Formats: sequence, C-alpha cells, structure tokens
Amino acid sequence: MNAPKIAEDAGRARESLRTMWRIRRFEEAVEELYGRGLMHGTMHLSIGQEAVPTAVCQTLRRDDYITSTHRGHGHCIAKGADPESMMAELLAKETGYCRGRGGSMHIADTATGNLGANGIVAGGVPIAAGAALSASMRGTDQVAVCFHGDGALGEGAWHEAVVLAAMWRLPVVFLCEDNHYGMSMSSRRAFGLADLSDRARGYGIPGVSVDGNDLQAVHDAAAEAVGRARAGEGPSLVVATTYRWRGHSKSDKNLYRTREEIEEWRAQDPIVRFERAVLEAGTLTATDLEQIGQEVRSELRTAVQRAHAAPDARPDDLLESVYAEVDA
Amino acid sequence: MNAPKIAEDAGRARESLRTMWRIRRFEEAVEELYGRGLMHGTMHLSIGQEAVPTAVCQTLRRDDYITSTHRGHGHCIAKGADPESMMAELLAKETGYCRGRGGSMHIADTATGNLGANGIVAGGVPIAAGAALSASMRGTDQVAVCFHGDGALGEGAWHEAVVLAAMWRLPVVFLCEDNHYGMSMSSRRAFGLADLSDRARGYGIPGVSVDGNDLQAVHDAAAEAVGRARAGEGPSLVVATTYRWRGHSKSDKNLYRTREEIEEWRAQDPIVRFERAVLEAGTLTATDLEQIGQEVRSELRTAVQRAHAAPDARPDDLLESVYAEVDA
Amino acid sequence: MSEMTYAEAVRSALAIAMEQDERVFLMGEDVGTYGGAFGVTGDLIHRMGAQRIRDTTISELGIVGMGVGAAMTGMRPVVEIQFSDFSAQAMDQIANQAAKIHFMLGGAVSVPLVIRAPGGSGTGAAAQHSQSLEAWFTHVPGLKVVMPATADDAKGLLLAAIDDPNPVVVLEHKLLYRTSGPVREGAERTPLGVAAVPRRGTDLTIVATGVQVSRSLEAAEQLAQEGIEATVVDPRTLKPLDEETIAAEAIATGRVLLVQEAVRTLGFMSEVAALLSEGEAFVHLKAPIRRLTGLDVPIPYAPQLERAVVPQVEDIVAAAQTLVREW
Amino acid sequence: MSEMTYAEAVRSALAIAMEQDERVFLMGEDVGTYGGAFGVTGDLIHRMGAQRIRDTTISELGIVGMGVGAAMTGMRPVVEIQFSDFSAQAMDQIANQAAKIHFMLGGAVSVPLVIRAPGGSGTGAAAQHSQSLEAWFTHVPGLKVVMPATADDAKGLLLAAIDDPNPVVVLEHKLLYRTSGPVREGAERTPLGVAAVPRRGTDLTIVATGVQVSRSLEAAEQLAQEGIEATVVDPRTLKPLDEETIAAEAIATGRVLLVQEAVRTLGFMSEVAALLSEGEAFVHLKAPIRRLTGLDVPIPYAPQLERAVVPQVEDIVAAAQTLVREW
Ligand SMILES: Cc1ncc(C[n+]2csc(CCOP(=O)(O)OP(=O)(O)O)c2C)c(N)n1
Ligand SMILES: Cc1ncc(C[n+]2csc(CCOP(=O)(O)OP(=O)(O)O)c2C)c(N)n1
Ligand SMILES: [Mg+2]
Ligand SMILES: [Mg+2]
Repeated sequence: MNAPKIAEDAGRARESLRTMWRIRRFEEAVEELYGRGLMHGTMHLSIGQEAVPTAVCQTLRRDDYITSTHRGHGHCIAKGADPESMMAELLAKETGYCRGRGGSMHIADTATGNLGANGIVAGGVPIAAGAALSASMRGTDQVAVCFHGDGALGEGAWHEAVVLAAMWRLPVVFLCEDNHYGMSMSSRRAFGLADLSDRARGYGIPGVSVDGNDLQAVHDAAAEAVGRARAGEGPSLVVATTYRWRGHSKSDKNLYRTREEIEEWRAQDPIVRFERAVLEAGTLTATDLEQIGQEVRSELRTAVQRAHAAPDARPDDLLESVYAEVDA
Repeated sequence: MNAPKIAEDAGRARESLRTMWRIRRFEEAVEELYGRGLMHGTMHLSIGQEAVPTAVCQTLRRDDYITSTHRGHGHCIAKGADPESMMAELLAKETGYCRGRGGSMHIADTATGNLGANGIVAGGVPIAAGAALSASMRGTDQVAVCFHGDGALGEGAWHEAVVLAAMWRLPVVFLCEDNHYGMSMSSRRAFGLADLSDRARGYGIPGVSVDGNDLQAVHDAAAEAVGRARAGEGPSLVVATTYRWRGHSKSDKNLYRTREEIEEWRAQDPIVRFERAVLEAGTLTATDLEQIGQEVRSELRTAVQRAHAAPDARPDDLLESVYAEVDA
Repeated sequence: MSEMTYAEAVRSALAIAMEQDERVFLMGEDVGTYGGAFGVTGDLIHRMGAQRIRDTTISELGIVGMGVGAAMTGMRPVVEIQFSDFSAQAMDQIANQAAKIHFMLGGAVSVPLVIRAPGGSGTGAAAQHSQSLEAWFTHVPGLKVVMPATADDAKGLLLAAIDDPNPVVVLEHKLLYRTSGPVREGAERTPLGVAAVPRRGTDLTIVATGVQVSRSLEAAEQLAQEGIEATVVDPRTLKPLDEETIAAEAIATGRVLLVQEAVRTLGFMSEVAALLSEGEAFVHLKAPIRRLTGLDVPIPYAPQLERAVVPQVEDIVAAAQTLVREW
Repeated sequence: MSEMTYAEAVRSALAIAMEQDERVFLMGEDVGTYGGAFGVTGDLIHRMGAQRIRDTTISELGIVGMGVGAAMTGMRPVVEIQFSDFSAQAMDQIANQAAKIHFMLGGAVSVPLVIRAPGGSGTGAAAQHSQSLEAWFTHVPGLKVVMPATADDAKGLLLAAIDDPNPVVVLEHKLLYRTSGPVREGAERTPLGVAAVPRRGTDLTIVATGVQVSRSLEAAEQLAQEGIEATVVDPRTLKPLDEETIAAEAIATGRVLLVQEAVRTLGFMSEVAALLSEGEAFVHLKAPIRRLTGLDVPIPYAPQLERAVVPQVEDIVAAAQTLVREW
C-alpha cells in the first residue's frame, strides 16, 4: 500500500484515537455501572479489541450496513452511534436506541447503518448477506460488513449465509474477530486450522488473516475486501486476530486461560500501539494524545450523566410494540 | 495401490455386479410399480449411481454404520439389507423394514448398520458423526460412513457435524455423492468450487474427489478414508462424482438440464463400465455376466411377489408406536 | 371472478405483487427453472427474471435470514420453504430474528417478510414432509400466520401478507394446490385477521383450518341431509385471530366442533378451546367443546395409516352427529 | 434429604447417572472447563473426565444431532442447549429426527436422548435469551417434556429422563438454579407423567409450571391469610401429561387458575384449558377457566418491563381473588 498511513495523517489519527478511546471508556463505564448494581442484565465487553471495529468502519460509508454481535458496543460506536443513546439503552431508558426493550445485546442504530447487535451467535450473518442482496437488487453500491466472533464459525447459520453470498457474489464482508475464544472454547482447538482464514477456501472466496490489534493492518485488509465487494467482485472473509481482556461475561471465572496469557495480550493494547505509531511518526504530540483522552473522558462522563437523567422505559405500550402498524 | 483389482478377482467382481444390479433392478421395479399406481408417495431413484454405495460398502464391516438419504435404496442394499423387506416397506406392508410407517425416505436396517435414510437433506450428517462418537466412546473400532448428496453441502447441519467431527477426530467418512444437482441446483453453480472436495480444506480434514462411476476408484478412495477413520486418524471427505439418470422425483420435468447431458452420462453407465473391465481382465465370461444378471432379476421378481403378498401395514397400534416402552 | 387452481392463485398473487412493487422478490429452493416442487411458481422466472425469482442452495436458515436482512433494508422478500417441515431448520431466523426485531429494536425498523411454506399430509411423503406446524408459529409474538383454505384466499391473503410490514407465515396446503375455485380478478386483498363464515347453520359451529375447511363444508352438506345444520368458520388468519367472529358463531349455535389436521396436543384448536372456555361462550355453550384433530403421532407413510391419523369427512360427520345428539 | 440448590441437584443427578451407567455422557457448550454458563456442571469435568463432559463448538444443531446418533448406537447422551432459545437452531434434530425416528423406523430403534435447556426470563437477558418454549416441544409427538420446579424434581426428573428410552426435553429455569430445597438422597427418581400437588385447598385450583409453581405457592400463602384456600398442582411432566390429577383437582374446587410464564397464545396452559373444557370438568366447573400467562410479547430488556410481561406473585393473588369472589 502506498496510501499514506493513518498514523501519519493528523486528522485520521485523531479520529481513530477518539473512536478507540470512546469504545474503551464506554465499556469501562458500563463495567463500573454494572459493578455498582446500576445496570442489569448481561454485558459482553470488547476491551482490547477496539482497533477492529474502528479500522473496519473507517472503510465504510454511512449508508453501508453492518451487523453486530452480543459483543457489539465497539461496532456500534465505530459506525457512528451516539454513546449517550447507547448508554440510555443499557440503563433501560425510554431514550435508549431500543426504548429499553433491547439492551446491550440488541442495540442498533439504523440511521448509521447498524442493523443490530444480536444475541444469537451467527444470527447476524444471514441478515448481513440479506442486506447485501438488497443493496445489489436496489442497484446501490452499498456494502454490508458482518462482524462476528470466531465462535460463530461453528454455526450452520454462518455456513449457509456464506454459501449463498458466494454463489450470488454479494457485496458483503465476513469480518471475523478472532479473540481466541468462543466463550471458553479455544478457536485453535475448535476449528483445526492454523490460519482461520483458510476457512474461506471451502467457499471459493478470498480469505485473509491480519493482526487485529494493528489498526493499519485491519484497515488495509478491510479496505481491500470492502473495495472488492463494492466493485461487485463478491464476498470475502477477513479474520482479525485479537484478544478479549475481560471475561466472556460477568459469570466468567477465566478457568480456560492463564493469567499470563491475559497479561501478554494486555501488553499488545491496540490503542497504546497506535499511539506509539502516531508519536513515532510525529503526527501528534504527547500533549495532543493527552488532550484527546481528556475530551473523550468528559464526553463520556456527560453521556452517562444525561443517560442517567433520562426517563425510564415505560411498560404501558408493550402490547402495541410487537407489530409494526399497518398503513391505513 | 498394489492390492489386486476388484475386476480381477472373480468372487469380488461377481459380488460387485450382483450388488449393482440388485440396486438397479430394485429401482426399476419401484419405478414400474409406481408408474402402475401400485406404489404411492415419492420415490427418489439412484439409477446411474450404483457404483458408489456398492464400492463404499465393500470397505465396511457389517457392524460399521452408515447414514443414508432420501435417495437411499442403493446404500441400503449395498450395506446388506434384504430387498424383499425393502420392497415390502415401499408397498406399505406390515413386513416392511419400518412396518409401513417410514417408506422409501426412512428405510433403515439397523441389523446391517444402516441407521436410516432421511427425508431431511443433511439430516443424517450429525447422526453419523454421533454414531462415530459413540463408537469411539465405546472403545470399538467401528466406522460411520455418512452418505449425502452435493445439495447437502449447502446445509448448516452438514457444516456443524463436520466441525465437531474434525475437532474430535471421529471415525466418520463424509461421502458426498455429487450427482451434479441438488434437485435443480447445479452443484458447480452452487458451491463455487471446481473441485468440491476443496470444501474439506476449511475444516482441516483430508478431501478427495473420485470418478463415482468407476467402482475401483470409489473403492480405493473409500478404503483409504475408512482406514484412516478406523485407525483413529479422524474424518475425511470423499466426493464421488456421478450422475442421476432419472428426474429428482416424479414431479421433475428436467427443465434444468439437457437431454444431451443425460445421454452423455448414460454412456458412462457404471455397471457397463465395470462389466467391461471384468471382461477385459478375463475374470468372468460374458455368459457369467449374463447369468449374474438373470439371477438378480429372478431374485428381485421373487422379492416383489412376496412383498406384494405380505399383509398390509395395520393402523390399529399407531398411538402405541410413538414412544419406546419404558422397561418395568 | 375466474376459476383457477390454488397453485395458480398463489402464482397470480406473486406476479401481481411483483408488478405492483419492484421491491418484491421471491427466493427459495427450485422456485426458478424447476418451477417449484409443487409447480407453484411455474414459469414465473421467465416472466420476472432470475433476479426476482431466485433459486437458492438447500439452506433454509440462510434463505430466511437473508429475507430478514433484505426486508430490513428496503425490500419486500417472499421466501419459500419447500416443505413447512423444513422451517425447523430456519426456526432461529423465523422466531428469534424476524419475529422479534421490530420489538427488540424499539420500533426502529420493521421486517416485511413473507414466508410461504406448504404443509399437510395426504401425499405419502411420511413424517418429515407432512406436518402441520402452524402452532409453532402462532405461539411466537411478532409473527402473523395465515392458512388459506380456498384459491381466492390463497391469492388474497398472500397479497395482504406481502403488504404487511410484519413477518407473515403463509401456510399453504399441498392437497389444495390442485383444487380450484373462483378467484377475484385483479389485486383484491383478503384482509388479515378476518375470519370467513362460508356456511351458516343453527345446530353446531364447526371451526376448521386449512384442508379441513373444505372437508367440513362437505361434512356439513351430508349433515344437512339428515337435518343437522352446521355453521362453518374458517379463521383464515390464525394470528391475529378474529376471536369475535369465532365466539359469536359459537354462541349462536351453542355447540362447537373444532377441526384441525395438526396433532391434538397444543394444536391451534387448543387455543380456540381455551379462548372459548374462558370467555363469554363459557356460559352460553350447551355442550362441552369438542376437538377433532390429527392423532398425536408422526404422519405415517402407508396410505391407509396416513388417512387414519387425520380427520376425514366421515369423522367430521360422526363427531358432529354425536355432539348434536348427545347435547 | 439434604438441602441443595436446584443447580447442584442437576449436577448431582448427572454425576449419579454417570456413575451408575457408563453409557451416560454430557455434551454442550462450555459445560466442561467453564463449568456451564450457569455453573450447573461446575467441577464435573474433573470428576468425570473430558470424554464424558464434552465441550463443544457453538453448533446446537450438530450437538443435538450427534446426541441422536450416539443414542441410536448404544449411548445415553445428555446434551445441553445453553439457553433454551437456541433450541430454535436445533429444531430439526429435535422435532424431525429425535422425536420421529422410533416411529418412522417401525420401532426398530429408540433414541434415549436427554436435552437439557434452561429457559425463562428474569435475568435481564432480553428477547433471545429468556423464552419459555415448552409449547413447541409439547406439540411434537415422540418427545417427552419435563419442567422441574423444585431442586428435588430437578434431580429426580433428570434421572428418570436419562432412564427413559425416548427423547426427553428437560426445561430447567434460570431463576431456580440458585434456589434451594430438600433433595432426596441417592438415586431416587421422580417418575415421568405424574403431577405433584404441593398444596391442597378448597376454593380454587391453581395449575402452574416452572418458576410459577413457587410463585403460586407463595400466592396461596397470602390468599390463605384472607381465607382463600388454594390447591396448587404442578404437572412436572408436560408430556405425557397427568390429565387425571389435573382434572380431579380442578373438579374438586370447581375453579381453575392456570399460570404459566410463557406467552399466552398456544402456551401449555391452552392445552390444559382445552382438556378441561372438553372433559368431565366442563359440567363441574363453577367458573370459566382463567389463564394467567406471560403477555404475547417478546421479553424486554428493562427490568421494570421484563417484570411487567410475566406473572408475579401479586398477579396470581389478584387473579385468584377475582376468580373466587366473582364466581
Ligand atoms: C446460537 C447461540 N449459541 C450460544 C450462545 C451463547 N453464547 C453467547 S456468546 C458465546 C461465545 C461467542 O463466541 P464468539 O463468536 O467467538 O464471540 P466473542 O464472545 O468471543 O466475542 C456463546 C457461546 C448464543 N448466544 N447463541
Ligand atoms: C432440509 C431439506 N430441504 C429441502 C429438502 C427437499 N429436497 C429433497 S432432496 C433435495 C435435493 C437434494 O440434493 P442432493 O443432496 O444433491 O441429493 P440428490 O437428490 O442429488 O441425491 C431437496 C431440495 C429436504 N428434503 N430437506
Ligand atoms: Mg471469540
Ligand atoms: Mg445431488
């Protein structure tokens, strides 16, 4: 690639950092609220994986689609959602993206093309392929990116959607965030492949693996796959190898991995790595970085406060919320 | 392979021919009975594909398992079932393998290890993997062969079973009979692969394609895969390329293929090809072949007659047939 | 009105919907070149093109899921599940996705998806190709469910289903495909949620669905000859259900016979019985509610067995006679 | 008797079954090292080994299907579906294979498979992780279905399910896992098909399943304080159903309140209502049958909404009061 690196472009570097920090701070806030008993349900945090959604969504237009997962805060933020409305949703507020009906596992922001997180592993995969079919039938050049975990590779839904997308050469990118585990199942053990992107070979589509903690590498691989999709050349599989720092959810006692392994990966913090690249390139100064961090921190603080102050979701019209109204 | 060829061994050649003819004559009889309105339901004929089950089952022991498909008469016969009890089943008789409850799509003969045809495309794939799991947990060296069509490659069930079988290195062989179509969908068009056995690469298991109308070639590929399974070396995919002469079922108007294509493949008749090899090798004479044909013909005639004469399936104990009885 | 088969009526509805709305398309196994496993789509691929009549691989979950994604993004997909039994493969996308997305997303999006699937027994296709699974769908909030019993409703209900902004499961019946009847011209809709009352009598009310509607009408003819006059109610839409009509017609005669092909336990008529037993009808009924249903067994292959497990005309007649004579 | 949690009772049953019968094993997602998403299996992998407590990939259809194949060939598999909602993924193997194989094959083979799956709401896990889907399974001939409501039944019913030569779906309830109660020592079975009557009264009969059993008992305590005495019936096995006990207890008080967490339409209690309304009870009941059920909506995320869609103790009390006072 001869295009200028993101770390060398002040504007893009700033934007990248802002997004990654926004994801991290959002999830830290969630973690805290949850810990203090102010948030209920289950939460799946993507801390440590921020480079993936950030880089991928940089290659997308606002009118492109994504489908997301149970671990979807990052995808949602990176595609352009408003953290305050997200936080309101998680706090079960009427002003949340789903009016408190969906929560973390169903958060969506259709205005920015996010068709929704999904509580079902691989549930979004056929949906993304369907959005891509729709785009191509409507004659737009929109692209759909299907974020999914390594665990999703075990599901029949993943397989069927890839088969159909490949046959019809649909503009969809299957973006596998291989964070090493599907809950407690190691992706190395599960799939018998040294390189998970070899999975693509069984479908006659391109597959590539990249270092998911390297913003630039993810960006380049995604850009290529998205470009191919937009040009009508069909789907691809991109595997971004990364790591989840936190447990799968709150019930996780981390019995399936070692403390050392977690520590090793914390040392690969994608935000720190990108900050280092930016400093090395001399694009931004340490003070700039400090300032970006502060801005995001205060932005998130405000978001949490305002979300807290919003009215609670109301149970009064539940029965009327099940079906979309038929036009008269 | 340095082992003696089947066509060069009089006993094995005779047995192979008997099995292939038995399948063909059985299905011709079914076709005729159906045409004369003496048989009801739907029938899926495998005429033209006889070499595959014949060769594969030669590599199996009686206590090995198979799972079969809607197009399963050949698998059933090749594994050792009695054509009379099969015919009785298709004629809805009390003496049929399933007491008239299953019919062609659910025919099974557990005594010879056939766990059943299946009306669901890919329905038998996880079942075969489960039988292989069972064999390995019980510490036997039994193997399971999962017969399935090319169309089954589109199903999530196929995928999930292969993923699990690969992870656990189960003694199972996925035996894909690629007869070029899943109903009307061309397997070339559907799966985007010049060689369907490339599908195996996505699972880290061996895959091989063979000429499915060449008894010897199918035998050798199956023997290798079965041997590997029996030795504890895990599953494989074997794709046997063949062709279905008849329509998918009776409703088929053959709109998706040409008459020429059908004719080309009829010229590849696996039985004729094997007979030729036997004659060329000088193992059996033309008179021998004639005699084998006659024997099978009369065997089948008797089977049909006796099946016809058997008592009809009785509706009186239907409600008691749903659950297995709990031991007192 | 023109006479056509139920299958032709479905095809006609598909063609009209596609002509009226470019967002409408169909996908499913063998719906294109083959013309559909039951000949329903016929030559549609030649009239509408392979873009709009899409042949898929054998991947029910993928097909329905792609329908969901397309419906969420501006299309009006109709997906066909070749036999309704295979909806089992697609149940996650039907029940966990299509049905719930509008609600889960707080109304931000709707899923105008139609799922067509032929159900029912009588063709010798045995246990995995003959089920009547309407109860599964009717149990799921967020789905609408229709079961057309006539050619006219096959067309009218499908057109209404395609219009609807919600996921609608349309359960056609294999045995009905070749039956014919008068069908309204043009693009006339049959509104969802409105029962039909094709016959009115004074002695009992038969509520029947799918293929049992015509069997009930035939039974009613026979009953009339011996002086028993039956009302026949066809709910047509199982969800949302026209409870008012059913209750009113039940009260009008005071005796209720509920007829379905599906197995007895938790079949659709269990809900109708429950509704009647807890409502106003409770005090007006002269007789206990009587269900006449498929036996709680898988559909067997043998024709004589297959017939024995599902209500036939003579069973309806007998059940009606007993109900009227004993109460 | 010893006091243990419902989750411990399930674990105890699994351990006992594995000790008694080497054919028994468990497979499912995260049942091994992780100890189960709800901690049910805990340390079993260390006691039984990774061969018998098998961690799978995320492949529900494959898992259940492998259970079917293993059950047909001499093993006694127990498969866990991590949340019962994901049975939608596995529905083909559950309903089209496991349930029908014994029948379709003319009795030549049986499928002694147990499918365990936690259901129910109350944990803030929203619409795709909170359903009560017992009606789907109960509708399928060939399956048995149990819903243990106490720790003792969680153990006893699971042991009986593992003994049974048929596929049995065991629906545990997430909210019950941490509740405790007295559990019989050893390998005592709770027979399938026998209802429990944990309380007897004279004024009304409450039939309740799953988490609603303890809520009904709590409600009955409150009602007793105002002089209303309720019988509480817990069917425990939904299929085969102990119809006799339910009918007898219904007739004994003349008033019936049916309580389930599942959505109303075609929930399990629709069948109970239908059975009562067509049986002897019809003439003995003093009041219309009353169902108190979950609303016909997906389970929402917000705690106050989630609570509102499912019957709570106070709702049961109120419904019972109305029923007794008005009739
Ligand atoms: C169909 C289905 N099966 C199981 C689950 C339970 N579950 C939720 S997340 C998860 C692990 C998913 O792993 P992966 O796809 O790698 O995503 P990650 O959690 O690592 O982001 C599991 C097993 C589910 N939600 N849906
Ligand atoms: C789950 C499922 N989907 C669809 C069908 C309908 N159907 C029966 S056979 C068949 C084609 C199967 O093709 P293939 O696997 O190649 O086997 P072949 O018929 O060629 O032997 C189809 C679509 C089915 N029985 N089950
Ligand atoms: Mg993962
Ligand atoms: Mg084929």
